Order: sequence, then C-alpha cells, then structure tokens
Amino acid sequence: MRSLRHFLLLLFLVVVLVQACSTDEAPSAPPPRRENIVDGLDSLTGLIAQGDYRLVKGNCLACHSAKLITQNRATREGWLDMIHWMQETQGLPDLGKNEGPIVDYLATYYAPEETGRRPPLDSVEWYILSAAGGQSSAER
Amino acid sequence: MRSLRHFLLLLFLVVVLVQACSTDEAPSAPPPRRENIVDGLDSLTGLIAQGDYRLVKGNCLACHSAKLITQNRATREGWLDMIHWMQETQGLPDLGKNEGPIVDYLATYYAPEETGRRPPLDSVEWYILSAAGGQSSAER
Amino acid sequence: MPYLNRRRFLTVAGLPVVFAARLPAGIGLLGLETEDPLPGKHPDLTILNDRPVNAETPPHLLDQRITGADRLFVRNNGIAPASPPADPSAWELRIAGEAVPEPVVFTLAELKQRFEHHTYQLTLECGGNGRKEFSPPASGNQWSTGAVGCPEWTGVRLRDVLEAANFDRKKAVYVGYYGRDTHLSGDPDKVVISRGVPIAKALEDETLIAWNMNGQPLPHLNGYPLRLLASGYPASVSGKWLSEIAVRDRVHDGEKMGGASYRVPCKPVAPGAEVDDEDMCIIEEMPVKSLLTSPKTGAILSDTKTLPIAGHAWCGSGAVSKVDYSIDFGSTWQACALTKPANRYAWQHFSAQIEFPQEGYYEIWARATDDQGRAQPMVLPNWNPRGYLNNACHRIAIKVV
Amino acid sequence: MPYLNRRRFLTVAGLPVVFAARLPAGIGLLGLETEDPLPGKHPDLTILNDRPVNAETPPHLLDQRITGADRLFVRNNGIAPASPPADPSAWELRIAGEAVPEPVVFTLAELKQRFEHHTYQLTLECGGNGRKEFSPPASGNQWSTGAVGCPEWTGVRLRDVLEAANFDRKKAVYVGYYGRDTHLSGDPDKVVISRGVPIAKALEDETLIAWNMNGQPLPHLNGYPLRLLASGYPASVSGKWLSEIAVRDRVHDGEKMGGASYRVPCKPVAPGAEVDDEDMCIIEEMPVKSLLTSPKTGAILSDTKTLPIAGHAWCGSGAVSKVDYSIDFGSTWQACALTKPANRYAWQHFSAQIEFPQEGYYEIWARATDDQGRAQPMVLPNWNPRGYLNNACHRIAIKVV
Repeated sequence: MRSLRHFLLLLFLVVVLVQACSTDEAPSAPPPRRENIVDGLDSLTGLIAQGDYRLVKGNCLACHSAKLITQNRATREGWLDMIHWMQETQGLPDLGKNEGPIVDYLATYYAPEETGRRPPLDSVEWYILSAAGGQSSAER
Repeated sequence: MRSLRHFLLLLFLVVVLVQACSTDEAPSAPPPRRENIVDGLDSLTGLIAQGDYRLVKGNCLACHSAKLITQNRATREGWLDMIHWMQETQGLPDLGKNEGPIVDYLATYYAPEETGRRPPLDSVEWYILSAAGGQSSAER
Repeated sequence: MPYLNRRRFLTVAGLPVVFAARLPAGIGLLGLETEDPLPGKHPDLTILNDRPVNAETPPHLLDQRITGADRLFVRNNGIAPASPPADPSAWELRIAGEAVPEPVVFTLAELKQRFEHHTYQLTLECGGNGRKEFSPPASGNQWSTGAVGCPEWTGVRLRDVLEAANFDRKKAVYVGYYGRDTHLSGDPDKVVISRGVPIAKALEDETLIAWNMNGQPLPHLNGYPLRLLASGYPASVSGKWLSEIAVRDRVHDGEKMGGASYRVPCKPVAPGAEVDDEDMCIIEEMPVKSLLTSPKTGAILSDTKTLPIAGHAWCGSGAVSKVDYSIDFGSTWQACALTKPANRYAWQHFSAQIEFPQEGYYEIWARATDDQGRAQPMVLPNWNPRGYLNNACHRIAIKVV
Repeated sequence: MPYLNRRRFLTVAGLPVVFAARLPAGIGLLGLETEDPLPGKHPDLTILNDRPVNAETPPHLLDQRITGADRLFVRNNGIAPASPPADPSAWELRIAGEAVPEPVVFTLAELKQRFEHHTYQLTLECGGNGRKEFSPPASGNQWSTGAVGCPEWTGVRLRDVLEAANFDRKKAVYVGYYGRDTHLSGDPDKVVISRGVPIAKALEDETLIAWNMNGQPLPHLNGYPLRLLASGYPASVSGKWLSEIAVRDRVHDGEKMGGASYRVPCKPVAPGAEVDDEDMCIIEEMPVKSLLTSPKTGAILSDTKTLPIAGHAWCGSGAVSKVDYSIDFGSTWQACALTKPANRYAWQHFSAQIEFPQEGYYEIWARATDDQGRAQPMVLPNWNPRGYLNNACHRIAIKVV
C-alpha cells in the first residue's frame, strides 16, 4: 500500500513535469487560471496569501471550498476543534506535521473579531432613491 | 532664550548624574518606584512597553496622566487630531521630529476596536449571592 | 489513479500537496471550478460556499410576496445528485421504520395519483440564518439574513402517505428522512444528513411531500424531484431528494440529529461557553422574525422625507400579531400595517410610510411580535455554540439629504 | 529651574525627554505620584484619569437612594484649587454680564444670610457617561456607567440671587459660570471650563447655588465651597469652585461651549462621520436612563431561583413613567415597581422580584421610559463624535446554578 502510494506520487510528479513542458494548448483557448496574488489574496481561492496558505490549499480544499474557511473566524482551539470534527465524522485523514502550521495559519489570518451583541451596519452601498417610486413596486 | 534652555538642560543632566550616584536614602525608606515592565506594561504609567513608549512618557505626561492615553482608542488620524487640539487649545508645544514616532506608537498600540452597537458584557467577576439577603439591603 | 485534467494539474502543481495524490476520482481542489455553481438561481444570490453549495438571498430580492424559485436560498450539506433522474415519475419513496408494519414503496407517479394534492405557501428558514452576527463567532456557513424564503409548494400530505403505509400511531414518536445526496468525502456509504420531526408535527396538515414549487417542478438544488416540507422548524428537517421516510419509535437518531448540530443548550449559557452534547436540545419551533425587503439598504432620499417600507414577518408556531418600526434605535416604535398569512406557516407582509423629521442618517429597525407576546430582540439573543436562532431585528441604513 | 525631587529624577532619568527641562514649577510627569488622587472618596471608585482627576462609581456603590458624598463621581476639567480657602465664608461670587446693570459681589456668608435656603435631591450626570461603548470610539474619558449620582444639595436659588443683582429679564438669554480651578497647562490666564444654561433653565426653582451636599460642606473635588447646580443638563453646566455668574445677552460663549465640546450633531449622522463645528448643537436636556444597582453584576444564585433587583431611573425633563426588566434580551419585558421622585430632577427608585425559569446564564436588562413615551434603547443611540448621551439600557450578568 505504501509503495503503491509512492509509485503513484512519482507517477504524478512525472506527469506534472511532462504537462508543464507540453505546448499542445490551442492558441485561442482561454489561459488556464494560474496561481497569483491580487490585493493580498490568492486569486484562485480567496485565501489570504501569507504564511502557509499553500498548505491549506493542498490539504483542505479537496473536500470543501475555501469559502468555508474564509467566511469563518475562530481561535486556534476553535480551528483545531473543526479539524478534529472533520477527522472524526467527515473522513479527513491525519494531517501529520502539517497540522501545526495549518492551524497556525488559520488562527492568525482568520482569528475571531469582537462584534458585541449587535455589530454595526457596515459596507452599505449608497444609492439614490427617487420619491417617484422605489425599486420594489414592480416586484410586489 | 535658547541658550538658557540649553543651560537648564545641561544642569538637569548634571543633577541627574549626581543624584544617580548619591546614596543618601535612609535604608528603611520604601524603594523609589523604578521604571520596569510588568506583563508587557510600563509599571509606572501602564503604557504598553513596546515601540517608542518612552517618547510618549517624555512628551505627553507633563500635562495629563497616561490614563488619558491608555483608556482611549483611535486611528492615526484621530490621535493626530487630539494632538493638534492640545496644541491649539491646551498649550502643547510642537513635538518636532518626535510627532511621527509618537503618533505611530499611539495608532499601533491604542488602535480602535470594533465593538458594534452593543459590546458584550465582559470581565464579569462572579460571586456567590445568598438567598438570605443581597449585599444591598444594608445600604438602602 | 484518478483522472486529473490539465487545469487541475496546473493549479495543484505549485502546492506542497500531501493529499492530492490520494484524491478520489471526481474530487478536485475546490475554488478552481469555472462552472456556474448555482444553476437556475438569480445571479445576485450570495455564494457562501460552493462545495457544498450554500447561497443566500439579499433582503431586497426577497421583496416578492411569494418567493421566486430562482431566489430561494440553497443550503446543501452534501453534493446534490449529479444529474436529475431520467424518469422522475419512477422516483421511489420508501416508508419504513419501527412504527410501520412493513416497508412500502411509492413511486412519484403513484404519490401524485393516489393522494389528494395540497398547495400551501410555506416559510423555509435555515436554523443558522443570522449566524454571521454571533460573537464569539460560531463555525459554519456565515448566513447573514437571507437563508429564508416563502414559495408556494404543492404535494401530498405526509399524514396521508403514512396512513396508507398503515403506520402505528401508538408506536410512532418521530419521523426521519433519507435523501439521495452524496457525502462530501465521496463515500457512498456515508449519510449526508438525516433529520426529522416529532410525529405530531409530521401529521400536521401543512407537512407535505412536495414536488412543485410555485407550480413548477422543484429546482434541482432545492431537492428535485421530491422533498419533505415541515415549515416552522429549521429547514434542515425538510429533507431534499427524498428517498425514504422512517417512522421511528424513538427520537430519530440520524446524521446531524445529535452533537451540536441543529441543537442549542437546554439551559441558557454565557457567550463562548463550552457545552457538553448531553446538555444540548433539538431545535423545534423557530422564533418570531421579520425582514425589511424594501427599500434596499443604502437608499439616499434627496427629493422627499417620506419613505414607504415593506417586508415580511413569520414565526415557527401561531402567527405574527404585530410589526413595528423604529428610526431612533428603539427609543420609540410605530406600528406597521400587517396582513394575515395566506395559510398557517406562510409569512405575513408588513408595510408603513415613514416621515423623517429632518435630514440625516437613519437606521430603520423592524420588530415583529408573535401572538404569545414574544418580540424580536434588538440584540443577539441567547448565545449558542453553533450560532442558531438569531432572530434579532433586521435594520437598513437610509440617508435623507 | 523647578524643584525636582529624587523620585521624579529617577523616573525621568531613563527617558528620551525633550520636554522635561521645560516643565513649569509644580508640574511633574504624571502617573508617578503616590498620593491619594481622590481624597474623601470611596476606595472602590474607578480612576479614569488622575490629571485632571476623573473617577466613576461602580453601579453597586450607587445603590443608596441618596448618593453619599464619598460616592459621587468626579469629573474635573482642570486642577482643583490647591488647598481649600482659609475662610470659606469670605469666598466671593460675582454676578456680572451684559444683562446685569453693574456687577455685584456676594460673599458666601452673605448668600447664606440674605437668601432663602432650599434643599433638593438633584441628579448630576456627566454628558459623556457611557462614552466607553461608542463604536467607532470617541475620545475623552471612557466613562462606563458611573458618572452619575443623586445627592441632596442645599443652597440658594440662582433666580433669587440674579434678581437681587437686578438682572434684565428682557436682555437675559443665557448664564455662564466661572470657577477657580486651574488649567492643566498651569497657565493662570487660561479658563478651564465656562459653560452655562439658557435663562429659562437658570430661573427654575431647582437651579441652585449650593454649598452643602447631604448636609455637609461640598467635597473639595466636587466644588468646595460653592458650586452651581442645574440638574437635567450635562453636569458640566453645574460649575464648581464657583466665582462668577455672567448673565449674558447671547448664548454663552465660554470655554467648552463651542466646537465638539458638549455638543452633538444637529442632524443624525452615520457612525464615524466627520461633523463641522457649525453643524453641532449644544446638549440641553439629558435623555431618560436607568441603572441597576442591586445586585452587583456577577451574582451566582445557588440556593434560589428568586432574585430581588433594584436601581434608579431619571431623565432630563419631566419624569420617568415606567421601568421594565428583561431576562431574555428584550424579547419580553416585565414591569418594575417605581417610586415618585423626591422632587423634580431627583432620580426615582425601581425594584422587582425576578423568578428565573430554570438554571443558566442570564443578563438582566433594565429599561426606563419617560413621560413622553421615549424609552432607553437597547443599543447605542445616535452616534456623535465625542460620545455623549449614551442612554442604552444597563444590564448585569447572573448565573443560576
């Protein structure tokens, strides 16, 4: 089993190298989405592109979207609880030596914020509403 | 005026040096409160003992207590506004080249927190209250 | 070895992957797909998660009295069936469980033919709607206000079907459902979610096995071709892609009936408290709530100080008895006009005309009160570990200039 | 060169001081003093600032119906006179201003002898009480809930004294005060604070020139030997160490009458907005408010589910008509018993007996409503740049175990 996995990994790397050198892409096809960083975020996943974010990309996104990470906030303990819950009930394997760095990344960049019992109204997009009629009248 | 100030500063430093070497303190007197750091705070003022906190000690505490700093939170712009208000109305002199580092310190260590329209109840000190009678009955 | 297409290779290539080589067939690294994750849905829905698909509806898109199929939120726990059934009329529903003498199977065609059809407008709200406001934060999809909707549903009564299966009224305690979605891990033996309701709720007139939403077949993401509907409870009791109903002789113990899932502390706890599983209780009726759907937040009034407002109000049992609004952060409240519900569990519509006293920034807060006198709180109600049941008042921002 | 004692040297020595050499005589680096900054005050007052002295009272210490002198908060803008006057009876009060034919001076002895004495229980509350909760934060002393108290004050009516000075009723618009505190900079020519009230407020029965608190001379930090009292307005209109009253023919323009001081936006603004001075209006009547003073927050009930609560409620004009409490974050409210005020502007006392339905964590919220139907909001009311007028409900935490 172990040697099979090693073989597959080797095969995988070979294929990657071969593919990386191939130029069989039609010139008119849209370019593949490459990993890059826009406004500090990994453009493919929206993860904050600092620290060990690539470990998170490599270990967490096979089963769920990065959005499940980026929309959440938790302490180190909270993130660890979620990982253990995924391991116990959702089939996530042991993360081995990557667990520490992954939890560090999550606890650092997706830490809880204090919002109190009623957060402020934020990110309001202002627009002009005419007295003549709201946008809703057509819909009701 | 300028040379008088230089003379006073020189005199001041001389006195400091003389005092620093003197041993005329009675042995039974309580030790003078020395500057040191406890739990990350400057023990004399309660300022966060990082960055240029000594500039703040040296420039801000002649007119008001450090508590006016440590209980407040503001953005860089907000702290600068307060400094300018003190200069315009309260007699604070120009801080010269220290202004930048002082404002940096304040904006870094005393930055605003988001608490929403109703902050949580925090730092509750729990105690047992007996049905026999609250602590208030004696006072009313 | 699983097939990996070129795009997946390129994106996997740069990563310190320990897991990629073990990817089961058909599972890629997420966030890298370009297909529309919300087929049939309004483009302005907010996607919270694309695997599993979770998307909510901005308040102003819920202004319709009957929620359009393209606007009903999506809260999936697993992966929807890959493709719709070739022949939906052959879709099978099995009735089983300890309180059924022997399992019975009905096809969708049989259900339609054999039982009386009923149409109700039924509110569906995710138990975690409003989770985003929890502090300390609660894990899970960070729903804002839009995991709710109220379409018209057509189907047969669960009661009629259970009676046809000759269920044992004395033995029956609970019903539990099973559906044909797939676990995120890809493991076909894992149940995604299997929840249910107490038998009394199951036997209510409005508890339906439904195939139509607003006169059309259910949207694929909302359970096509068949789903359960038990309005007033968290939407997770209303199973999608419905394949089995178990009539249980005990409280159903399916996936996501235990632990912290859809359960809250039996006794109120301090924010951030750790709560043992044994101290958690299943959520039943949802609390009273309302949503301001018109105008959209952020309206600037430049030529008037008068503003008509409108929205909906609902609760998990009984009815909403009044809705008030405030423009002074709850110091004073004014009554809104309020309609009666189309039927039990349909949301009600409120409206009012606000006259602003002067120019300035205002927040309009809406507050519904149920027929037991319980009002929406202005602040987060009881904290719970998973962030359920936040029915705090909805509010929008307005400027009069 | 100013005298510097050894302790000051040692603490100054290590600093990058650019300012120390210019220190005026008597001014040291603060936070380094060991003397009691609050002579005569209860040791459990919370010191917000020691130069100028600002200290507030924890809620449970305000449980007395008549606030003890040792428990009244201290909000000084400058430095209190260094030492009490040798002969307080010789303390002089000057009545001047455009609406007085010519200045008149009364000694404290003359005031006591010539005018009728009056005793009222008057609430005094800092306009910035509650500032701590503002978000975005507002600069200034971060008062929690304790910049309020309600002692009994004895003195003469300002009206009687102004009439004796033959003030011009037609010309008079406002009164402004001056006191004998010293500016923080040490500059004797700088006025620390000089505020006041519209003439109608000045002429009310309860507007006093007072020398006694609870039958004893005023505490030094609260204005000994003489101060103004105009209850219902921010406490900053009630000048301490009172030396002059100016009867003005215009709105008083003394120190801290303009800019953002004790003023709020004339029209409501969004949180964090920048507001021009010309768009700010002077605060007059304070809003309705209440404080839960018993039990102290944090009570754990182990042998009972019954809890008596008590506190006070007040407002800037009229009276408080009811106080309610909630243990479910405002979903439902129960009425408290409420006393009538001892006199206008005295706070009223509320009480109730709570029966908790089960064990758990509770917050008890108190909400007062004035006789105009305006209630305390559960959340921060209108935001303003300096953080005034936060009358959001007070609440305490309780555990029933």
